[in-house]
Amino acid sequence: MTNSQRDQTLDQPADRPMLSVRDLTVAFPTAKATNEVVHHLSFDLPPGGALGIVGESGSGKSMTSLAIMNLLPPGATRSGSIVFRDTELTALREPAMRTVRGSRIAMIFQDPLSCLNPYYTVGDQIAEAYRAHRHGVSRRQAHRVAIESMERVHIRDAARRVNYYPHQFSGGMRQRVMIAMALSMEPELIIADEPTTALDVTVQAQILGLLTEIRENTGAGLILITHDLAVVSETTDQIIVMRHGDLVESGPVEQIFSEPRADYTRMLLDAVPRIDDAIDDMRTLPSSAAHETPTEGARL
Amino acid sequence: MTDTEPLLVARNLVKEFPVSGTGGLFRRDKTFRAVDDVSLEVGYRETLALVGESGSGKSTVARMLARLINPTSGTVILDGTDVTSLSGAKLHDFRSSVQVVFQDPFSSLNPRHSVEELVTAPLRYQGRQIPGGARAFTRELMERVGLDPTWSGRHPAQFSGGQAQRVGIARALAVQPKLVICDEAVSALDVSVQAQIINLLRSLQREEGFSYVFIAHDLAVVRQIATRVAVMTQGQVVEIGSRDEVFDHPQHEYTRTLLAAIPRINPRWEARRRHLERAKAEAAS
Amino acid sequence: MTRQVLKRLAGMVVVLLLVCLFTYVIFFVLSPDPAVQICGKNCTPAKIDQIRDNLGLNRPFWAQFWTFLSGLFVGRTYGEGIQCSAPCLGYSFQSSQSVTSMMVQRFPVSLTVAVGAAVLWLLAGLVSGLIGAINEGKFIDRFISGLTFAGMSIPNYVLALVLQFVLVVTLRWLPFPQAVAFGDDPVQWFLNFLMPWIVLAVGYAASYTRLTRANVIEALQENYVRTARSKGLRPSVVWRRHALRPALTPIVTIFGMDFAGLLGGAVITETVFGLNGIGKMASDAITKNDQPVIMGVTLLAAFLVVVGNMVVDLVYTAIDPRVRIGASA
Amino acid sequence: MSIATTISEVGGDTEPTLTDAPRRGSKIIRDILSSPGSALSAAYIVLVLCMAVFAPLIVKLSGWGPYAFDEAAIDPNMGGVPVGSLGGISSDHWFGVEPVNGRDIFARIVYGARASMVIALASTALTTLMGVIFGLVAGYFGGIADTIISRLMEFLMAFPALIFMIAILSALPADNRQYLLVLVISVFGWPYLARVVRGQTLSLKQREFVESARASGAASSQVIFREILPNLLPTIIVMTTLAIPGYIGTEAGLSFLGVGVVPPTPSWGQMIAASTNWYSVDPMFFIFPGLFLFMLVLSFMVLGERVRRVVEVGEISS
Repeated sequence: MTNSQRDQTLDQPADRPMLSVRDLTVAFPTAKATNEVVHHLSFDLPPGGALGIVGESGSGKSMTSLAIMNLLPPGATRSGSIVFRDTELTALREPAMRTVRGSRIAMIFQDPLSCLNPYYTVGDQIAEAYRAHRHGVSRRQAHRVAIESMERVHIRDAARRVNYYPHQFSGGMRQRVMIAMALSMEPELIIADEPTTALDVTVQAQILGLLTEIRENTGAGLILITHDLAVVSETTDQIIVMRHGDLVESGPVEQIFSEPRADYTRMLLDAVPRIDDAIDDMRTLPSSAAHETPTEGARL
Repeated sequence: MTDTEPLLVARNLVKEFPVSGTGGLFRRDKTFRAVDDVSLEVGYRETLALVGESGSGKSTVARMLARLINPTSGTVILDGTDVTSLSGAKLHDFRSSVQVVFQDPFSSLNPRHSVEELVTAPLRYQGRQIPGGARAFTRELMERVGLDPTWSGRHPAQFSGGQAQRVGIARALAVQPKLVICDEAVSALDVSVQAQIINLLRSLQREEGFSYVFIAHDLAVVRQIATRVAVMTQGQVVEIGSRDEVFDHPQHEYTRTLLAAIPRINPRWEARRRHLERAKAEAAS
Repeated sequence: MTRQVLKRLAGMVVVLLLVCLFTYVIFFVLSPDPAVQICGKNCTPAKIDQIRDNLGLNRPFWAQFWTFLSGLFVGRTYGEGIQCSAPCLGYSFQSSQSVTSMMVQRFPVSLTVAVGAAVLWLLAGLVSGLIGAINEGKFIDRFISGLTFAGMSIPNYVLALVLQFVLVVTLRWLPFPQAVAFGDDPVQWFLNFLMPWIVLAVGYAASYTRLTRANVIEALQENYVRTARSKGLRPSVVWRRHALRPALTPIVTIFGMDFAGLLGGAVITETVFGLNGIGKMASDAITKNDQPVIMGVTLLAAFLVVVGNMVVDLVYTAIDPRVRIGASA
Repeated sequence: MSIATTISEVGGDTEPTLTDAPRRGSKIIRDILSSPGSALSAAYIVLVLCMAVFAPLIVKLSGWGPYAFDEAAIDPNMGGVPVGSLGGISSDHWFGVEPVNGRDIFARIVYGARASMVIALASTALTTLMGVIFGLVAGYFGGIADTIISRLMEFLMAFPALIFMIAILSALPADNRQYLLVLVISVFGWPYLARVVRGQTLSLKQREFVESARASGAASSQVIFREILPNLLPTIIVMTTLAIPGYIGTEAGLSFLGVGVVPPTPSWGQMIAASTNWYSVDPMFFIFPGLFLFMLVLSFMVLGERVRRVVEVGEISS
C-alpha cells in the first residue's frame, strides 16, 4: 500500500468512531497503595481504521488492550468509558461481554505457542470459538470453517494441517493459526498485542502483510500494540505513544513521525536504529545509566 | 583494513549436533549440521557483525570462537596462535583474550552474586591478582561502563535490564580482552536503552581498542555498530563484506530478502522531522 | 511408538532382574538356614547337611539364583516331594505352603482395600482440590489447606486407633473390621471395610487435594486460558477444556504409581485392622522371621510398581499429544 | 545536549527497588516466623529438641526414669491396668504409666523424642549430602555418570520402599539398629532430593551465567561450587525441611511394625504399637505418644511449607 492511499484515508472526516475510549484507568489496588498502570487514557478508532499503540516496557499498552476486552488479570480494576459501536463495554455484564469477545472483537497475542492449548488440535481450537458464537452449528460445519480460516491466512494444505497440534507448527505458522482463529468469526475489530515480537524479520513481514490484507478485505478495524516504531509506521494510520501509563502523544502516523511534539516521542525516534541511516546519529545519547529505573529498560 | 595479520581467523568451521529420536526401531544416529564450513576473519579494532535469523547457526559460531563448544572440524587462530585445542594454562590465557557478553543479562549474571563478585570472577577463575584490590577495581570498572560505583554491593535483580547489561560489559572488560563477542547483547533491551548500550560499546572500543564479533538478528542495530558484516543462513555464510557494501549493494538473494523484510520508517517523514528540528534549533539560537 | 514400548519393556525386565538379584543377595546372605528350621529338634550336623544337600543349598550362589529365577517361570521342587509350581516365589517351610499360593489367597483382601481407598481419595482429593482452587485465598480454601496438613501429618496407625476408639469403642457405629466377603453380606462388607478405606485414603486424599489445587491454579494462569476467554467461551468450557484437562493429566501418573504401590499390600493398615491381606502376611512373616515370605512379598510389590510405572507411561503417552506426536512433522 | 537532558528528565525515579535482591538469613528467618502457625510450629519443634537434648535432666525432675518399673502404679488384679483414672495420671506420673509394667509414660515420651529427632535429623543430613552430591554430579557432568545415577534413582524410587525397609531391617541383626535405620532410610530417601537437584542443575547449566563463567576460565569445580550451588540453596533448604516430617513418620512407622528402634529403648512408634491392645481400656496410653508424634510431624510440615513459600515465592512479612 502506498503512502498516498494512506494519506487519503486520514484526510477523510472521521465519522462516528468504531471504538471510543475515554478516561480509561487501570489500577492494581493493594492494601497500602493503588498502583495505576494506565491513567485517564482517551482515544478514538475510526471505522476500519488502524491504530498503533507504541511504548516501551511498563508503558501500559498491553493492559489497555486487556482492559478493552475485560480480560485484566485478577486484582486489577478499570474505570472510564469504552464505547464500541454504540455499546458501552464497561456497562456490559460478563455474559453479554462474552458475545462481544471473539465474535466482534478478536485478539491476537504475543508468543503463540503458549497461547494455544497443547492438548487440542488447532482445528479444534478454531472450531471451538466458532461454535461458541454460532448456536446450532454442527461439528462438521465448524471444522470446515476452521479449514477455510486457515486457508485465508495462507496455510497450505489446511485440510490436513487442521488436525495438527500446536507443537507441530513453526512459530510463524502458529501465529497464522492465531490469526485464523480471530478471523473465523469475521470480527469488526482485531486487537493484536505484539503479534510479531517473537518472530524472525522475514516472518514478521509476512504476518504484518497478512494483517493489512485482512483489513483491506474485510474492513475490520485494527489495534496494533508494539514496541517497534518502524512496525507501526508501516502498518497503521493512527498512533498513540504511551509511557508509564500516560498518553504522551497521539495523531496520524505521518504527523507523529515527521512533527513529533513530545520530547519523549522525539527521544524514541532518535533512539530507533536506522537500517538506511548514517552511523553517528545516536552519539548524542548519554552513555551513563544513572537515570534508568529498574522497571524500564528490559522487555525480557 | 590493514595489511597486517588479522586478530582472529576462523577456517572451515563445522559443527554437527547429534539428533536423537529420529527414525524407526533400528535407527542410525543422525547428525544435524548447525554450522557448515564457515570461514571468517576479524581485524584489529574491527567490529564483525554476524547476522541471520533464528537457526542460522550464528550463535553456534560465536560459541566456537569463544571456545565454549568445540568445533567438529576447522580451526580458530587468535593472534597467530591456533587455539582450537588449547587446554590448561594456555586456555586461561585465551580466556583473558576473548570475552563474551550475552543476550539476557539476568541469565548471564549469577543472581546470587554481587556486582563485585561478578566483575572480579574472571580474574579469580584465572587465578590472577586483582589490581588495586577488589573494591577499587570494581568501582573503576563500574565508572567506565557508566554505573554508579556505590552500587558495587548490589545484586543483578536490583538493576534494570540496561544497567545489568552494563555489569555484563564491565565483567568482560575486567580481563582486558582483545576480542569481545557480543551475542545478541542489545536485543532484549528497550529502544532507548538499546541506543545507550550501543553508544557505550562503541566508545569503549575507541578507548580500549579491542575488536567485536557482534551477533544480532536486528540488521538496523548492526548498521549502527559494524565495520564488516557476514550474513548467515542455514549454517553457512552467504555474504560477507564491508558494512555499506552489504547494506547498500547486497549480492546474495537471501541478503536482499532479509533487507527487504525489515520494517522502515518512511524516509520522507524522517527527512521532514530532521528539517523541522534543525529549523527549530536555529531559531532558538 | 512401538519402539518406545519395546524400550520400556526391556528397561522393565532389567529393573525386575536387578530387583530379584538384589533381594536374593540380601536374603541369601542374611536369612536363617532353612535346613535348621526344617530339621527341627533332634538334629545332628549330618542331618542338616543332608537337608542342605537335598535343597541344593550347598551349590554355588549363581546356581541357586538361577534355580530361583527359573522357578519363577517353570516352577521348581524343594528336595523331594515339595513341589512349587510356576510362578514360584519361594516356599515357606513354616507354613508348609508355597509363597505364591499364600499370596493368591490373600490378594482379594488387599485388592478390596486398595480399590476402595483409591475411590475415596480420588473423590475427596479432586473435589476438595477444585473447591480450594476456585476459592483461592478465601476461608474455605484455607480451611481445606489446614485439613490437608493434618491429613498428611497423622500417621495412619494413629488415625486407625483414634477411629477405632471413637467409632467402634465409644460410639459403636461400626463393627471392628473383619474381611467379610462381598457376596455374603454387601452391607456388612461395606461397613467392615469402611474404616480401613478411610485410614488408608486420608493421607493420599490430602496430598491429592494439594496437587489438584496447585495444578488447577497454575493451569488457570496459562496464556491459553486467556486465549480461550478472549474467544468468548463460556466459563464452564474454559474450565473443563482449558483448565482441568491440563491440570488433571499429570495426576494420572501419580495415581497409577500410588495405586500400584498399594496392591502389594498396605502393611500398616492391614496389620492394625487385622485384615488378612498381603501386607498383614508380610508383617506376620516379619514376626515369625519367615524369610521366603518376606522376600516373596518384596518381589511382588516391586513387580507391581514396575509394571504400574510402565502402564502409566503408556497411558500418559496416549493422553498427551506432545508426547504422542513428535515435533513439527 | 538536548537529547541528553530529555532522557534524564524522562528517566524519573532513580532509586531501584530492593525487593528482589537475595535476602539475608536473619531476614528470611524473620519472614518465616512472621506467620503465627509457623511460629507455633517452630516453638513446638524447639520444645521437642530440648526434650531430646536434656532428657536425663528432665527425667530427674519428674522423678521416674524411662526403664523403671513402678509396680505400685498398676493393678495386677485387673490385668495390669494402671491404677487411677486417665491411665494413672498423678503427681508421680505426669502422663500416667504403661499398663502391665508400670513404666512412666512421661519419661518414655521424653526419651522417645531422642529416637525420633536423632534418627530423623541424621537421615536428613545423610540424604541431603547424598542427594546434593549425586544430583549435582548427574546434572552437571551428564553422560555415563548421569545414566548410572539416573538409573539407580529410578530403581530405588520404583522400589516399594516401606516393604523393602521392613525386609532388610528384619533380616539384619538388631544390634546397632539406629545406625541401620538411618542408613536404610537414607538409601531410599536420597533419590527424591537428587532428582530435583539434578533437574535444577540441568537447567542452571543451560543458564548463560554458567557459560559465562566457563568463558572466564572457571574450572568445573568452580562452576559447581561458586556458580551452581548457591542457586540450589533455596531448593535444598526447602526440600530438606519438607523431608524431615517424612523421616519422623518413617522411623515411627518402622518402630511401630517392630523393625525400628529396639526395645527397651523408647520410641513413640513403638509405644503406639504397644498401646494397640489397650486402647479400649486405657486410651491415654496411645493418646500421648500419638499426639506428640502427630504434632511433631504437623509442625515440620507447617514450617516446611512456610519455608517453601518464603524462600521460593518470596513471601515476606507484612
